[in-house]
Amino acid sequence: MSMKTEALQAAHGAEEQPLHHQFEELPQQNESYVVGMWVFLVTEIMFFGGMFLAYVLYRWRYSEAWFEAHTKLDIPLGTTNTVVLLTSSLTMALAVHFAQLRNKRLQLAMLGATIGLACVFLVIKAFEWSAKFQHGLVPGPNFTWEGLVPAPQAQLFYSLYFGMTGLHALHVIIGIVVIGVLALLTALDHPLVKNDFIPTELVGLYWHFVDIVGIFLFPLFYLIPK
Amino acid sequence: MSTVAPVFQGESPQSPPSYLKAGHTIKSWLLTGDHKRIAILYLIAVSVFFFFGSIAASMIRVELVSPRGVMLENDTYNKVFTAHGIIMIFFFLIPAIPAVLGNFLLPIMIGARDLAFPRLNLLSWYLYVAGGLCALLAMAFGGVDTGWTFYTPYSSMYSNTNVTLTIVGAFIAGFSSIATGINFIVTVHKMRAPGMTWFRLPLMVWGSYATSVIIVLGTPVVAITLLLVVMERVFHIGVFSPELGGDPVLFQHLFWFYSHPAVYIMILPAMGVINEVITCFTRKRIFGYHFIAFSSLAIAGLGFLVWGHHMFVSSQSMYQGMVFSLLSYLVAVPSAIKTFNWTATIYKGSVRFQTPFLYVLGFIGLFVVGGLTGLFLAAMSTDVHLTDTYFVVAHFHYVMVGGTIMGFLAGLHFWWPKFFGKMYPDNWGKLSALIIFIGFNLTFLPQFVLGYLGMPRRYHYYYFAPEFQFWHIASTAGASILAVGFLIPAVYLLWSLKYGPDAGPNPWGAKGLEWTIPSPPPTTNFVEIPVVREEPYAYDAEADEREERVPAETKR
Amino acid sequence: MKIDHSHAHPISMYLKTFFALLVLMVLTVVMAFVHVGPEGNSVLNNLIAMAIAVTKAVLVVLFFMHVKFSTQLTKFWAILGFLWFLLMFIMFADYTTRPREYIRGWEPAAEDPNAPAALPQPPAR
Amino acid sequence: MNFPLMPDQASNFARPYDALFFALTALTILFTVIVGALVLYFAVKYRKGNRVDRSGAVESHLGLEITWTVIPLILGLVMFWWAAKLYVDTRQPPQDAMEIFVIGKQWMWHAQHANGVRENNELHVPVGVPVRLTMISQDVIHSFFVPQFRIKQDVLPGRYTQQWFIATKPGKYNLFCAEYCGTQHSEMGGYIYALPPQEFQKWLASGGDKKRPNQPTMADLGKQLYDRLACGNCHGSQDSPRGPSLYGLYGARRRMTDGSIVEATASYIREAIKNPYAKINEGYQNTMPEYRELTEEDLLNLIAYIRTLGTSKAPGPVLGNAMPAQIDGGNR
Repeated sequence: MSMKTEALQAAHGAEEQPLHHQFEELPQQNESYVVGMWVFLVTEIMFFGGMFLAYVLYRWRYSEAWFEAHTKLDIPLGTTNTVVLLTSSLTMALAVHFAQLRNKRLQLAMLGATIGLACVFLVIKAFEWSAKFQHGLVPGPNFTWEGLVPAPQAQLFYSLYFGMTGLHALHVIIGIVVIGVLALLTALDHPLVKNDFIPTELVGLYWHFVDIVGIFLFPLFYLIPK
Repeated sequence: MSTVAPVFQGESPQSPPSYLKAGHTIKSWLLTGDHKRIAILYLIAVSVFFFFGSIAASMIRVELVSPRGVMLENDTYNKVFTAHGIIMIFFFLIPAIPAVLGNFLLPIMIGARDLAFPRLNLLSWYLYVAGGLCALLAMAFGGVDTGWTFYTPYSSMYSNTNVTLTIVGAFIAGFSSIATGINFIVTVHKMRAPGMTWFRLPLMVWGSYATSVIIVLGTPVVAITLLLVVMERVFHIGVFSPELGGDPVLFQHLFWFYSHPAVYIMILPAMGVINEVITCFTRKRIFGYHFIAFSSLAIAGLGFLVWGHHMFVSSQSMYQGMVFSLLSYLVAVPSAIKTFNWTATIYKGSVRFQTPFLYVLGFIGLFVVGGLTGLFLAAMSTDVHLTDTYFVVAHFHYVMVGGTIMGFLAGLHFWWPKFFGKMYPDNWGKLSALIIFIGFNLTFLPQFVLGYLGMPRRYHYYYFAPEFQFWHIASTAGASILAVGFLIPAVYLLWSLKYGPDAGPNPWGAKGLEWTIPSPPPTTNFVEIPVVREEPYAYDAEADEREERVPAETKR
Repeated sequence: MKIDHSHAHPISMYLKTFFALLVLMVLTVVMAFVHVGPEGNSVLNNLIAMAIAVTKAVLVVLFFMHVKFSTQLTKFWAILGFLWFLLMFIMFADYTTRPREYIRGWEPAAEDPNAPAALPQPPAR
Repeated sequence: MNFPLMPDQASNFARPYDALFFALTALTILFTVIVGALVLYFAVKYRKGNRVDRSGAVESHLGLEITWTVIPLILGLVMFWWAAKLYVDTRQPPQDAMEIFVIGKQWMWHAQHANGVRENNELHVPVGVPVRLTMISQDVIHSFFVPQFRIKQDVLPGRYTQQWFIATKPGKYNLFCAEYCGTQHSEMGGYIYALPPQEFQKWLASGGDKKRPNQPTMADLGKQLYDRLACGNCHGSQDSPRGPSLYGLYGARRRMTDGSIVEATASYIREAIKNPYAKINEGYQNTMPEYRELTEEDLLNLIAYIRTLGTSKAPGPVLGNAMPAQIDGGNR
């Protein structure tokens, strides 16, 4: 515990992972960051949780309307998008893997692939959304609904659809920015990330969380059984 | 807690400079990662917000002297009480103790050099200021009139005021407290000094930890709820308005899922402060350490299961109401445990009547009343009559002002010499504690009667029932005494910064790691990380008395 | 823990996880079109869809997010959020019991033999 | 200026309520005095320098901890039980209660008696007779609060809530809106007049304060509206291909297209008029237009009229106070 930063670095040379001033040793530092990220993800779960709760309530109340409304969603596009997201999760996990191995070239390649897949996800999402705009399925004064079920209930479905997938897409956009910054810093050998795989691991945790949200959104919106 | 670390007696030449002297530029403050400097930044910010909130409170009290109002219009009055609620709750009570006292002391108390994430800590302050500015801007340019509860559909479909901007402010401030919460949780888990086991932690750390858990689990829910209100307001897509197919009561469920635990966010840290102060000024070990520690966690957990007692007349189902009422009675038990343990702590102590201890006495008295009147509101049928009346107003002011603010002032007076190395005049401190206690009771006791008589809250006029006037006048008179009581500490504390005598590292003869280092502490807190070998609160009243040693009590 | 290599896991682990996720992905889409359980009742289908989603999430958490190999503390916080979210469902105690609240007497008072005679009778026609 | 200490006890709930209130008050004072006295006594007795026996202080005592855990717990449970019992009473109106309809809107209370007498910001009720208020809001959430009756109930948009009471003492009492509802929230109030039954009868027969006797009853107004909107074109005395008959509808159980059984309560009928697609009777198409422009007052009148068209023979327990769409969808 009393080992000082300098002593540690001297013992292991410049290759050693940097120790930040508030910590005493590396395992403590690494676990602190990981636990901190997980606590943040707990807040994210509760954040999405409020919306999931509203979703469950209204789906239970208006189950028929929910089924009718969901038939207007594009299942192939939704499936494709979820697979894209899963794949990006894999590339992100591999980016962390190569960060741990200090293979900067492959790490950057995997981060790039993740960003690329995330962009593909957003493009597909944009296609889906614009179709909804064209069909007047955007909640609000211009919402048009021709169907057996009441318009307000269908509108509620689309409110939650846009709210939840929108919030998810926002997280994807934030993820792209964060991964981009991480890749840039890695490429520049910035001291914040040099010889330290923890930043990549933390960004990875965030990205996998976004993936998990996607995993739940997909069956809840696209695959509603009769 | 004594340690093997060297105990400094004042600033010796070889000890590093204090955190206050580690840089004098504004930049060195605004870009600092030092938890102590951030705590001071927070202290300044929350004081400003407390000032604004108090102005609003005074306007409310003046207005209610007459059944037909004195000076404000309907709308203005509504905006003023909304401003009072939002500023005091989101920008004073929630951050006051954790972000000021907790930020400064938590790392030192557990023997760490800083919080786990200093940059996140600084970010949280900027988020807080940004959120506060949004809310202030909204209030300055047009105001907001929904009440701090933002009930739908009024807030989402009917109010014509700056609801959106205010909500954005509260939303940002929410992330500020989340950042603080994450920081505290990780710090307590990972940064404790060797030998600092969980059951050697000062109870204030337990309180802050429990608070952080509530913040992390609850705040995101209110954030998303307020976001949904904004969506409904701005895009007319929503889930709460009956016109759009939603259920307005869902908002109340989601809102109180956070906002009831938020009450414990405000009170738990204050209870933590009380433990530290009461042991020092009675020279006693805390009575029932484990019970106090676990009651904090019990409050944090159970606090999430009782939100429905805010909704007994909201048309939620009778059965759900019963469950919530029962659980609300359960959550009263941990608070009772704490109170009785504090009482037992004083028994056979060596009591010193100094300013912080007077605030503690005030805290216990007011908190007991506040807590017990909570039973009226947890009981389903009495709540029917009392909810949304001045009884509720009086109840939560007893808990929030009588609890949190008394705790905050007790802590501020206790650690002020540690913060700045200067002592304030103790007699002025005692006087202000007395004035605040008297003024507070005069202000809020009449409001219990008013509530029982049926005076609804958030009422501008009461000419329908002019018989309420006597109690309103009494309350306003008390409020003016209370205002004086709050002004006195502001004056002498600021005075002491320049003219106060040096306090030395341990003016109270207190135990705990923060008293083993110089006042004000150096930037890295400890020259070497201490090793803790003793139980917490290793006071010995008997020995203290026997030696008749006057503890390093500064004479001024 | 001195050297970063000790953190690394074989790439095959990630690939296997990914493959399992894809299989579950296909399964959930297929199951959405196969009706299970009694006619007019979609409870089983919903349960299956959610069970698959939870399995996928657990796989991601355990392997992609390394929780399987992490400390107790990390595991605790990883689990807490998902559990606490379930607490919110207490509010369904309200929604499910609202219709159960028994309210006597929606019949017109005219048909009620107990109605006080002195009271105005709602118009009977 | 006077110093009132408690509101009048003017309803059947007031006395049992006050008994509980004073029990809690006594408990509060008792514990405050115990804790306060102990704290002050200890603090003064063991003040620094006072030569008293300080030996044998312990830092924990399981027996004490259990004592002060269990005693508050038991007291709390007793209070919970007492309060819950009382609360259940306030939520269950007796069968023979007289009905009055209340509409809250920014910023006034509007009351309708069954015989058509209407009042604004005032409500006349007979003494000694159970009265049930069926309440709804036209805009935001309000709350119907009569301190002297010890009753309060939120009034929501889109959904009926109810409150009942028996006034026990003739007099004039306060009516407040207790849920913040906007600019003139504090002026959204008025008075409740409790009159002896005969006087009330006379008041009602003479057409209320406006002295307009023999004005159309709620059901009359409902009939006028029914005719004006030509509801009878589809909903005649017999089921037609376009719509089911409304005769005998009130309180009947009907099967919907989705297979659920729905009980035709006021809430259901209101929903069926405003938003007919929400539930469709089995065997019918959703050809009915949405009558969204109808005010809550219109809706109450229509419901009052439909009630006069007869009720089913065996109404059975009616489920109420649920959310509009699934109200009475009951048996999920």
